[in-house]
Amino acid sequence: MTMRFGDFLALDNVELKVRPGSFHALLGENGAGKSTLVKCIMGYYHATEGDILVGGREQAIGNPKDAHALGLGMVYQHFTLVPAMTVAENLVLARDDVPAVVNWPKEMKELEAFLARMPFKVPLGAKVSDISAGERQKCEILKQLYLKRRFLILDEPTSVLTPAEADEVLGMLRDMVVKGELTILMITHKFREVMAFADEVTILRRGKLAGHGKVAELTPDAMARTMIGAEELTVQPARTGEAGKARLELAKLRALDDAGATAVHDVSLTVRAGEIVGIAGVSGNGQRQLVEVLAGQREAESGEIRVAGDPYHASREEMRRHRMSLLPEEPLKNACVGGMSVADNIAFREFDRAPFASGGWWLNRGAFRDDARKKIAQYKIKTRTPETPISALSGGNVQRAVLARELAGDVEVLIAANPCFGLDFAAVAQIHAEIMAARNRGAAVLLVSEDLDELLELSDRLVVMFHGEFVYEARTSEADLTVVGRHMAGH
Amino acid sequence: AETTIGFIYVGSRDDYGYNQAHAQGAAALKKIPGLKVIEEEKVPETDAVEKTIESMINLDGATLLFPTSFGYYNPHMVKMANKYPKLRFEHCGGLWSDKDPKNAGSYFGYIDEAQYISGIVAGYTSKSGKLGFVAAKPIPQVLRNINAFTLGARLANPKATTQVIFTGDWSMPVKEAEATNSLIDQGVDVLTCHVDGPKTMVENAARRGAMVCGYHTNQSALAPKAYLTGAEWNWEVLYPKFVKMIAAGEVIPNFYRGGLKEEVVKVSPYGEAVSAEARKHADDIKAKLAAGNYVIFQGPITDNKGNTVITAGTERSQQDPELEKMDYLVEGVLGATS
Amino acid sequence: MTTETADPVSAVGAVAPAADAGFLQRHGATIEYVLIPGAALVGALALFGIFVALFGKNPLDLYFYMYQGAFGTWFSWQNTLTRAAPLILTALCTALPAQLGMVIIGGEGALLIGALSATSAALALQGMPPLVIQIAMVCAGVIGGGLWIMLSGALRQYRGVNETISSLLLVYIALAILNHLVEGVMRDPASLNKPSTREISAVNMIGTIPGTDVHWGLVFGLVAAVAAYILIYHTVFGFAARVAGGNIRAAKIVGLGVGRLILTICFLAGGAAGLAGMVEVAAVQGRTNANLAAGYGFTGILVAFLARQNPLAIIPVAILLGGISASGGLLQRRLGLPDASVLVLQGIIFVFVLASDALYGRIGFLKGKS
Amino acid sequence: MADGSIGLWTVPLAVLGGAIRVSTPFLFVSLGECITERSGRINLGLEGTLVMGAMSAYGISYLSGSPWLGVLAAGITGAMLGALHAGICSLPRVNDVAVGIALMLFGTGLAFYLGKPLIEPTAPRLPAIDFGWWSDIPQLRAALRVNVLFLIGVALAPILYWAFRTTRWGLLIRTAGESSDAARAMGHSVLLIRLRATMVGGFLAGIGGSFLSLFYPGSWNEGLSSGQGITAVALVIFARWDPLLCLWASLAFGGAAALGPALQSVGVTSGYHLFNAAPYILTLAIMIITCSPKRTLTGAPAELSITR
Ligand SMILES: Nc1ncnc2c1ncn2[C@@H]1O[C@H](COP(=O)(O)OP(=O)(O)OP(=O)(O)O)[C@@H](O)[C@H]1O
Ligand SMILES: Nc1ncnc2c1ncn2[C@@H]1O[C@H](COP(=O)(O)OP(=O)(O)OP(=O)(O)O)[C@@H](O)[C@H]1O
Ligand SMILES: [Mg+2]
Ligand SMILES: [Mg+2]
Repeated sequence: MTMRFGDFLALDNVELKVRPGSFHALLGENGAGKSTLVKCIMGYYHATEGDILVGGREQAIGNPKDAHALGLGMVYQHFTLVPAMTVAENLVLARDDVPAVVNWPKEMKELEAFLARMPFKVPLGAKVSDISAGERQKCEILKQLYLKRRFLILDEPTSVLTPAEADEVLGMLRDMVVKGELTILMITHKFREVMAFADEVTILRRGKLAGHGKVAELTPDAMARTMIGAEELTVQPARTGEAGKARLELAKLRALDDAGATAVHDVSLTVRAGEIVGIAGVSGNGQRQLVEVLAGQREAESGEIRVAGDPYHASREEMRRHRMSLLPEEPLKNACVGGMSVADNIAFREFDRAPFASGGWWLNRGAFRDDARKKIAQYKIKTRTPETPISALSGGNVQRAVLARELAGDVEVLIAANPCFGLDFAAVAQIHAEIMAARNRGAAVLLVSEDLDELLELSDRLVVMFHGEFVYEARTSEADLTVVGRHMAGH
Repeated sequence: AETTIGFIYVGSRDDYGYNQAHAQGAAALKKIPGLKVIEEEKVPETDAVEKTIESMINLDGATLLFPTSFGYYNPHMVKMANKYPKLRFEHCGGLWSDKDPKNAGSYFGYIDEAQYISGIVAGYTSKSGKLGFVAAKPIPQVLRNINAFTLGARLANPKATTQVIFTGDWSMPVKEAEATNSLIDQGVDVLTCHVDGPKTMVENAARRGAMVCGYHTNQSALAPKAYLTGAEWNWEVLYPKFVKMIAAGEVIPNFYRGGLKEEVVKVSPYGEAVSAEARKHADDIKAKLAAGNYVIFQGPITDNKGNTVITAGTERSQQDPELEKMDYLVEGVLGATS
Repeated sequence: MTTETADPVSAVGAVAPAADAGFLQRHGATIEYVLIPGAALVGALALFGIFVALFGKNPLDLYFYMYQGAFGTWFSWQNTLTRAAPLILTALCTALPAQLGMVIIGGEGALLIGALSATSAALALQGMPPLVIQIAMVCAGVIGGGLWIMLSGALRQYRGVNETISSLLLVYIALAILNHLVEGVMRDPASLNKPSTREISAVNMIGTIPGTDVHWGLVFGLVAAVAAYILIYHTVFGFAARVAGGNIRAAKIVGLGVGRLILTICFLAGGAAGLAGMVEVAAVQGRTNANLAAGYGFTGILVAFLARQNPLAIIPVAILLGGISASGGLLQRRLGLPDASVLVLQGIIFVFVLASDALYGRIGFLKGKS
Repeated sequence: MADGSIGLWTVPLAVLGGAIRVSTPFLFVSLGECITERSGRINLGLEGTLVMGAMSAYGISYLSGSPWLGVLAAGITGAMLGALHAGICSLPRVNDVAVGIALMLFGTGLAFYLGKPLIEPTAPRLPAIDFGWWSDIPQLRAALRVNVLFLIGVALAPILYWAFRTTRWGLLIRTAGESSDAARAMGHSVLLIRLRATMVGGFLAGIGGSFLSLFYPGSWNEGLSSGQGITAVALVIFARWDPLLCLWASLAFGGAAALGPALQSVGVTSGYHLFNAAPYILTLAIMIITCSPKRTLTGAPAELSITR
């Protein structure tokens, strides 16, 4: 199969074979072409060249409906649930035979019966926008099972799940595969999952088939090498130095969510210089609102934030004075202007000062370009030119561009939220290294993440957030995983 | 060579109202050989009208211009008349004064005479003695019509009152319809109006069983049963007259006014609901007006706040410039000027 | 730590496009900006020609008269430019907030309030030297119009009220206020059949550009449009505005004062429309009355959208529209087309030009060989 | 009251009557626009559609003698304008707000152009149903003379409310409006859904126009709409995309529009311009009170360009 986007070759003569009744993993670095490949299978894209064989027979798949008819189903990398609709509405709507008038009492009864057979539950009546990311992911998978798909494609299904949740979901799917009810093709960046659940693996690199084989015969190291080729991984520096003075203090901070309900309940916390404090929690427990308050995207209802002892209201002047950096989740949505160039986006923090601005008001275009060239090289941002709109970059490279902007100077306070969401391990290694380096240089780091492994690896201190409150706190070295997990689940 | 005459309308020339009346006048000119009539509609009362005038002059060679909307006069038309002193400008409704250029003139019709006749007919026909008037804005031309209508009605029925509602602008069909309904809800049973297109008022009033007097043009076809009479313009007569005067080398007075006598305005034929008594009285007054020996605004007249506006013994005949500045509503009108 | 050694992939990615790709490719974007709207215009005129042919008129006459009425003579040019002048200013009232992602359609209201303020200033200062009064009128017009649209901005920022609706509602409210004042306390008793304020008196009028019949409003418009362009694309303020307009969350995360940006931009936008109102008073009407509500504010919205909210592109688009309305009169007179035909033509042109947006980046020969 | 006058009662009665008489075009346009916007597109051109509907309804009613044919013609004209809007907007990178403004011009211009010969003639009007037979107050009876279109509009609001929840059609429209990615992943064509939604929206707006020319004020002229279409589009945002709220908003707006004339008729004359602006002031005031910067506009379709 070959796929071109304009003059860019996204897939170059790739071959993929999934045996019936197997659990197949598809690996590759960011932008390797994994999503493109499966989207071609589903008829979402039309391959430039190549054929799809289903059950040995060649099939023309013109659109996702054709694929559905063949029993193919896909859980996309980005959610395809409708946020403003209820879970039940989403499930029914996904069917190919939605009745012209939906008989809700009857449908609800059937859905409940279906759910009773499933190993995990989702609240049928709740709006999708009100449930956690983990529940949404479960919902996506349930949707495919509800539609009775026999061949399931999962694009990074576990990136929003806690390890325990991931094990639960994948374990259940694995059981169905073993029973012969299902065939699965899963895209993931996590070797742990590949080793634990997959039978076979195919690896892509820059649009080409880099290798395939049986998981039992491979090691993570071998797979990683196939994925990235000769590229060097960034080495994470060792943890050095001790925590210093209190840098970032939250006192009885309260914030509302978009619907007007309290999302953050009077939380208090201190982060010291040279310390990483990790905030763990299942998504939807107020972490996002907390980060938004710190980022100035949301107003606090009450309470106080102090940075280095001064009250802080997220003004540009304060951010500058305290050398604050923010790495929000979903950087394209939260920290970039998609239509503006990479160079412009990299200059957001400094554009109103020399050398970007002459006399404090006239923009100096040359300075934008020079600075961007430098940072693009330093942070290995893959972009055609500095003038390319940042929305044309892949997610990982957008993340890198934000990193280049936020970590360019000395950092005293760093707030990061799910900074590695959806990134491949090379990118993850780079970001982890940058965060650790910032800490070692004496920055106070607040790391909010749904990935417990990441928190355990990076943070000095761990706080668990549940229903808008901090319910548990411990030094990471002394934290008991089962206790942490219990608090995350609210017990 | 043929003379080119330019007509400029503020609204659409087939609005079945004010502008259409002028367009009919222009159409009468088109029939006269040797004349070329050019028209432009929906010209706003801004410098757009200056440009339209200049364009007619420069690109079409117009030598006589009829800007027909009041708001064209000052500063726009005055400016153009100063700029093109050799051409003739005839403006409808303006108040030419000695300070204005000599090649400009303003003409208008005393349509209040026709409204007065409408008022007499309305006064006889109304059972409740309550008349209604849907008006656009409280400006002298409109107030004069309201007052004349009311004075006429009070000749027939001294207790008659006229309730007036201002809609705020010249063409607001929904407001006009609402005003009509509100008036009828108040017990009004004969209505007239002064807005650009009377069709809305006429039809809605007739639907609710009220009687109507028309305005601008003859609307009897819209409501044959309910249409009593109406005040109409008669530009078809005036415009050819002007052109003939110019052709004959006569001078058109800069300040030209005329009423029933000069045939600038006319009264619609009476509808079937008009009683013989009403016809007789109305015809009688009409004849006097046409003969030029009747004065509508004859003291003593008090306004509806009780102030005397025309003292006893004072006769304000039609040409009296005081009437062009009217800012009161006479006794018997329910409503206020602001 | 990141390694400084140049990565082969990123090095290739960062390098400028290979070699010289030829004139067409280098200037492709610029050519497109002229070619595509131009083609759309031609297409629209062709369709309109068919439309009038259906009603028995000769399309060739149509094109000739349109050209003659809009650009055929020096007089026609002046006619066109006079009509374009207020449109440039009112278009800025939509184009500036658009940089912040706001859709403001209330320029007409700001124009009215600007006119009212400018008139009030002139009347209050009667007797002062004309220059003082004129400057005061400019300031009052800008401030009045500016505050009016700023109200929409503030409602959006502090109350979350959609600015499109509020600015539209404010047009009707401004008109009611104007009528109320002009027929009430501010009425000149001598204004009789056209209720108006007192005149600002002839000496205080700003007159026309020497050698032409076009009033100074055109120069105000040109200066304002160029200034707006520079402000948006070459200053720190404009950059901040574009960031906030592109993604408000990104603007907040880098600490930009979004509220201040919104209020300032709305003020400038309303100020431009208010200036248009001031010009209407000081160069055309000499007083305030309901004639000022001639729809310039609404036409300005079209100009802004056609110009794709680019302050510089507003200038040619406004001239084009001025030309269409200037030639509309000739079409009525020579071809007997009703005034509505100009509306039809404008509608067709807009539809074509907007639909042609889809062509950007897709014209074969401009993309070179690849 | 022997003289048949009802004094101050005129005001509430006029507001009631106004709510019934004046609200219908607002109701149809806002319900139509509600459907269009729920599918993720905004059609500001409904002002043009309304005027075009009014003109074509009047013309067809006049020519055929049947007002109902006129209503149908208005709907079809509206649907065609809707299809035009949707067709242009389905091209990449085309801005729907701008196309709407262009079609507002185009529709209005075409209606004025074609409607010239229709200003003078009288076309057969839509009949009214007398709901006031039980009363002997003529004013009340007049206020309760209700047109069928109004009743259809009133019924349509809850039907739409129900349809958005329980029909495939409604659910698909909402999906397209909330997440075009999701709709596409389900194998639906978002463009097609929006095309249909915009056509239905145009159809309803056209019918709203037919009410203007065939019932109230009941004749064709160029000032007929004077901004009602665009105001109705604004009402949809005001009503938070909820058909039931659209109904209440339209009724309130219609009632408020009757306030100015009614107050004058009972002698409240000063500041009539301000009273005439009551609907706009009222709408703005309600928005200021009910909006909050802290909450996003609840109910706003996520794909809608204007509220994003
Ligand atoms: N719509 C598109 N237009 C142009 N190029 C595209 C498009 N979609 C994908 N590509 C190109 O194809 C490459 C492969 O993208 P794809 O999304 O398949 O990567 P991936 O392997 O799924 O990465 P990830 O691990 O981040 O999910 C991208 O790097 C990009 O350059
Ligand atoms: N509108 C577009 N124009 C050109 N290229 C695009 C466009 N949209 C996406 N792409 C390409 O698609 C890729 C983005 O795909 P996507 O966001 O799925 O990233 P990805 O492959 O998943 O990578 P990552 O793992 O880094 O997120 C980019 O590399 C970019 O080149
Ligand atoms: Mg992917
Ligand atoms: Mg990705």
